[in-house]
Amino acid sequence: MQAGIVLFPGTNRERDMALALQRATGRRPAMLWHRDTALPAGTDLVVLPGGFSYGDYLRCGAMAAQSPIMRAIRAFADRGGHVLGVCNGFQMLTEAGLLPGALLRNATLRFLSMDCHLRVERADTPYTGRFQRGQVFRATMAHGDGNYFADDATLDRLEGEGLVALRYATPAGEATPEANRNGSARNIAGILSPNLRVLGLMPHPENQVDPQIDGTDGLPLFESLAEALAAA
Amino acid sequence: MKVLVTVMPKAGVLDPQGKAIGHALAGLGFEGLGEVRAGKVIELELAETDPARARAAAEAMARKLLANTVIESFRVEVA
Amino acid sequence: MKVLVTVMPKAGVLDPQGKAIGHALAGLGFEGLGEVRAGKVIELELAETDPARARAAAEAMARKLLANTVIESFRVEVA
Amino acid sequence: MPITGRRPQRKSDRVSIDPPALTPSSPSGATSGPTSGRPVPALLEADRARQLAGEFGLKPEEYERVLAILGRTPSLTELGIFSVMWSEHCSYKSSRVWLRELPTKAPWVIQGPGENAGVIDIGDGLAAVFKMESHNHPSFIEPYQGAATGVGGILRDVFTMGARPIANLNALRFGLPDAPRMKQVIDGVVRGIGGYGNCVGVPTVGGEVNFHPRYNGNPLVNAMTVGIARADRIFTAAATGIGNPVVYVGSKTGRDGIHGATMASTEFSADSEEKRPTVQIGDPFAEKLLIEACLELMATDAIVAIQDMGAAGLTSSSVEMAGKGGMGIELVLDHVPQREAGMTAYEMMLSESQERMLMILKPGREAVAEAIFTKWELDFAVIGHLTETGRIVLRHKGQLEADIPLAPLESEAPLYRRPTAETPKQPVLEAASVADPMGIEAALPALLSSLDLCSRRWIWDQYDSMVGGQTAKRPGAADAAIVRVEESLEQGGARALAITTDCTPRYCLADPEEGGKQAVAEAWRNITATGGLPLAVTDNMNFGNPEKPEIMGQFAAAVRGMAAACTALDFPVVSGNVSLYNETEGRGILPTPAIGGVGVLEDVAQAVGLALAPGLDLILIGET
Ligand SMILES: Nc1ncnc2c1ncn2[C@@H]1O[C@H](COP(=O)(O)OP(=O)(O)O)[C@@H](O)[C@H]1O
Repeated sequence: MQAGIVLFPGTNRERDMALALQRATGRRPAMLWHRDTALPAGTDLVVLPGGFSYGDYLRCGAMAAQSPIMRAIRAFADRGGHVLGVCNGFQMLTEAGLLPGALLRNATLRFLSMDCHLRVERADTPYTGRFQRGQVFRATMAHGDGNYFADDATLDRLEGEGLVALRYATPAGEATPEANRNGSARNIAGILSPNLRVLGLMPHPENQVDPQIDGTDGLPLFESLAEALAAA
Repeated sequence: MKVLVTVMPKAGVLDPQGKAIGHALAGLGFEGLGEVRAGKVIELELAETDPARARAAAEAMARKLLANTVIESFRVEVA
Repeated sequence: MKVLVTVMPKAGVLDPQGKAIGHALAGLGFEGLGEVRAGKVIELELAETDPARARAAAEAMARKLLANTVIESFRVEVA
Repeated sequence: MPITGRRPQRKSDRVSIDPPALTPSSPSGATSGPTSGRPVPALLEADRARQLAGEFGLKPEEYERVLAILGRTPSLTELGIFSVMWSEHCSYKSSRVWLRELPTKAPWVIQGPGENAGVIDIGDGLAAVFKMESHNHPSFIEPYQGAATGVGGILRDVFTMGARPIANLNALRFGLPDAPRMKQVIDGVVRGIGGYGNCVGVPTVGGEVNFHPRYNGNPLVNAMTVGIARADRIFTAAATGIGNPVVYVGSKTGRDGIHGATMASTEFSADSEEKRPTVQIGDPFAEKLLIEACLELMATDAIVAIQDMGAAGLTSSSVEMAGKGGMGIELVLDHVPQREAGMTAYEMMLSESQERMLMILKPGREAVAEAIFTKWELDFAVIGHLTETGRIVLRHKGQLEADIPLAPLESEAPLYRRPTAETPKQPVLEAASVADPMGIEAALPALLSSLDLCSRRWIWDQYDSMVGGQTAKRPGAADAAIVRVEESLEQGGARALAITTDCTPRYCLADPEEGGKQAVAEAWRNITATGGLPLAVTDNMNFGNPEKPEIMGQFAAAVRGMAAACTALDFPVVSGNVSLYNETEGRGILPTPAIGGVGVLEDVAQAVGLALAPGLDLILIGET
């Protein structure tokens, strides 16, 4: 698998993401620059990592979504490429129109830095193959604007087409309001594109990939990708 | 010339900030308060001197970047 | 009645958000752009029907909560 | 940033103490013209200069020294430079004689006090670079921005030295939540620390909070940053090389915080509301770009010296860099990137705009450096060069604005051994002689729910403690935060730092010497308890008005206690900060010598946390 992590001004979780990908694939991902107009030949995964691109000014991810490289990423996605957007990267994907909806200010109006639990809604995607459907894993969230919003028609379509990848849940797997700290519509933590190759999610599975640091709960997501893309 | 772009959450879109402000104002004892909505305003200084063209430019900026029409609506005023 | 409170960074006070927006708009190819300032607008629905009293109430709210007068200035418009 | 200044930069501290030992070379009072035939800037009128000197915080005898050094009346810009450099904040004039008592050496100390931050060897060819700094007064005036810019300032102190910041901590003291404005202050400070640290992507991994009515009008916001550099790639501030370009990078200069530095050294009073417009606004986005750009440039060999622009930005950075290198410096202020039209030389030299750095480059490396800063969308400007004159010379719009000899600006800086009055010793009570007031069953919940002991989760839930992917023990998980060193991982190791901040102000009030000892010992214990080897500390001395003998007595005793503990524990002080005049309406805060401790673990897997696993034995060590 050949992954590229895109650096925008203000990106700050690129090193976390590189460590996670390296751990899962044994290979160091390439670092790409927001002004690049093309992806390196052979790229099969583009990652939009977390951070505060452009300071999160105006709207999170809005300015990054207009970067030169986003054009190349859109074309890559149209060709069936895999794109993973985490936190600020998820915000960019919605701002760029690659995923529907938007991420509003957390309902608490505060930055939320804490563990959450995610329920895997389907296991037959490139990102979740190593999980079981309904499995719950722990992840860290760290965001001020993670409150997923879409109109009801869009939400119904997402649900109907099985494009909700992850939901905030209790450790026992119940998608309760208490488990949904940022106030996301229908507890949605991550959604997929119709071809299941673009995933956007708010929490940071890349922070749980190392037993010495904070456990390996998030590692299966990256291992799933490595497996899916090795097979591809 | 100066142009103001005001960006508000669309009707039907959750506005947690507006709600919190309303709550806080009521807590401070302000009465007779209905709905409170919180939005953004962006003040642009444009070299353009023709009001119609300045408005058109600001509208293009709003559509392209300043507002996210999934969740927000905007209006432009030429000062 | 509806009252708008617009809160802007005071003149001379650094506006990192406005700066970043200006930068991004220029990067998108918009030309003839001078200074960009970013502020907030709060739309209040008041039970008050007298414009002068509505304005006075909104001004009190702005001073008390809506604006941080250390770094921001505000203006009130009765719609 | 630093509203309380940096460590003394002196090579040797001469003690000349008040009254000044200097004889003015010109009669004071009368306007004196140039004495040496050098061109002179537009001078202030004599009476006006004296009056302004007072308004800028210079004592009459200090102003006499200014006249003696210049041999004439100063220009406005010159007076501004003297008042800033000789403020408590920048000159440490009240604290310096005491701080010398602290032990600062150990075989693992690479850089002790005197630079932007302290540096210790942590093995594997790596160094930890760290410092703590206060932003107390600004955080009371505008809590969010005050705290945020405090974090920004301490980050710059650390990456200035070539280190990538890997952890932030803080030490906070608030008044009682019901005191006027205090909830707003608590909320704003916590948001501000998070807002800045989260955005720059440096995890906030620990800290401490106390509440006491003596902080009602003067909360304390002390921020600490720890960074990692290669031990053989530490950057310092001493400027060398006649003719070398002086380069300004970062954000533009505005009229932010004009005279904030001198303001911080003046006791707070009811009119502090009026001083509000001096508040600076932080731009963590610009700081993040600055970190990346500086580290990228530091990986080349273009830089001779570098210093961040803190309080009194351009003044203190240019004066200190040239002074440390024994050079002269000449700046053309027209080249300074400016945010606002019509700024004067005085305003530019005293501006506290944030996210700016000053560098000396090797000749011919301007283009390399400019390309990096342009890539990161930051301002870059050559604003002057080094000279052999030993003077700072400023020009603006074709006019000479200042011409000051640097050596006396430093060597004649005021230094006070202020009178001290010791805190009377409290009687030692026999534990058995104190009756149990409520019984253990009632006492336990009362203690656990008290402000000083209850959970701090509300605070740390707003701080990103995981960004970087190296935080092995986050807030609440261990007695000290544990952060693995990524550079060690890259070398196949798993070295980690144990980091903590500690102080118990009520102990320091009762007995400042024992309180000083205790703060150091607690930091040492917290590191030890995680399995770390304690290596060195930074400190932040927060005290009241030093002109009061009982306050100066607290200060001297706390230093004595800290020195004793640091010596006994082989735990040297490598950096620190002093914040005095923490009073409101004449009433001082509790003496608060906050300690930031750093230790090392050879393997992060050894780290011990607080969580107890079933089946383990509990063992109590030490006398109860
Ligand atoms: N201001 C703060 N910011 C971040 N973490 C904090 C802060 N205050 C306290 N903490 C964290 O809360 C936990 C408990 O704090 P404290 O009661 O001071 O611990 P201790 O007494 O063990 O040093 C520690 O992990 C500490 O790092």
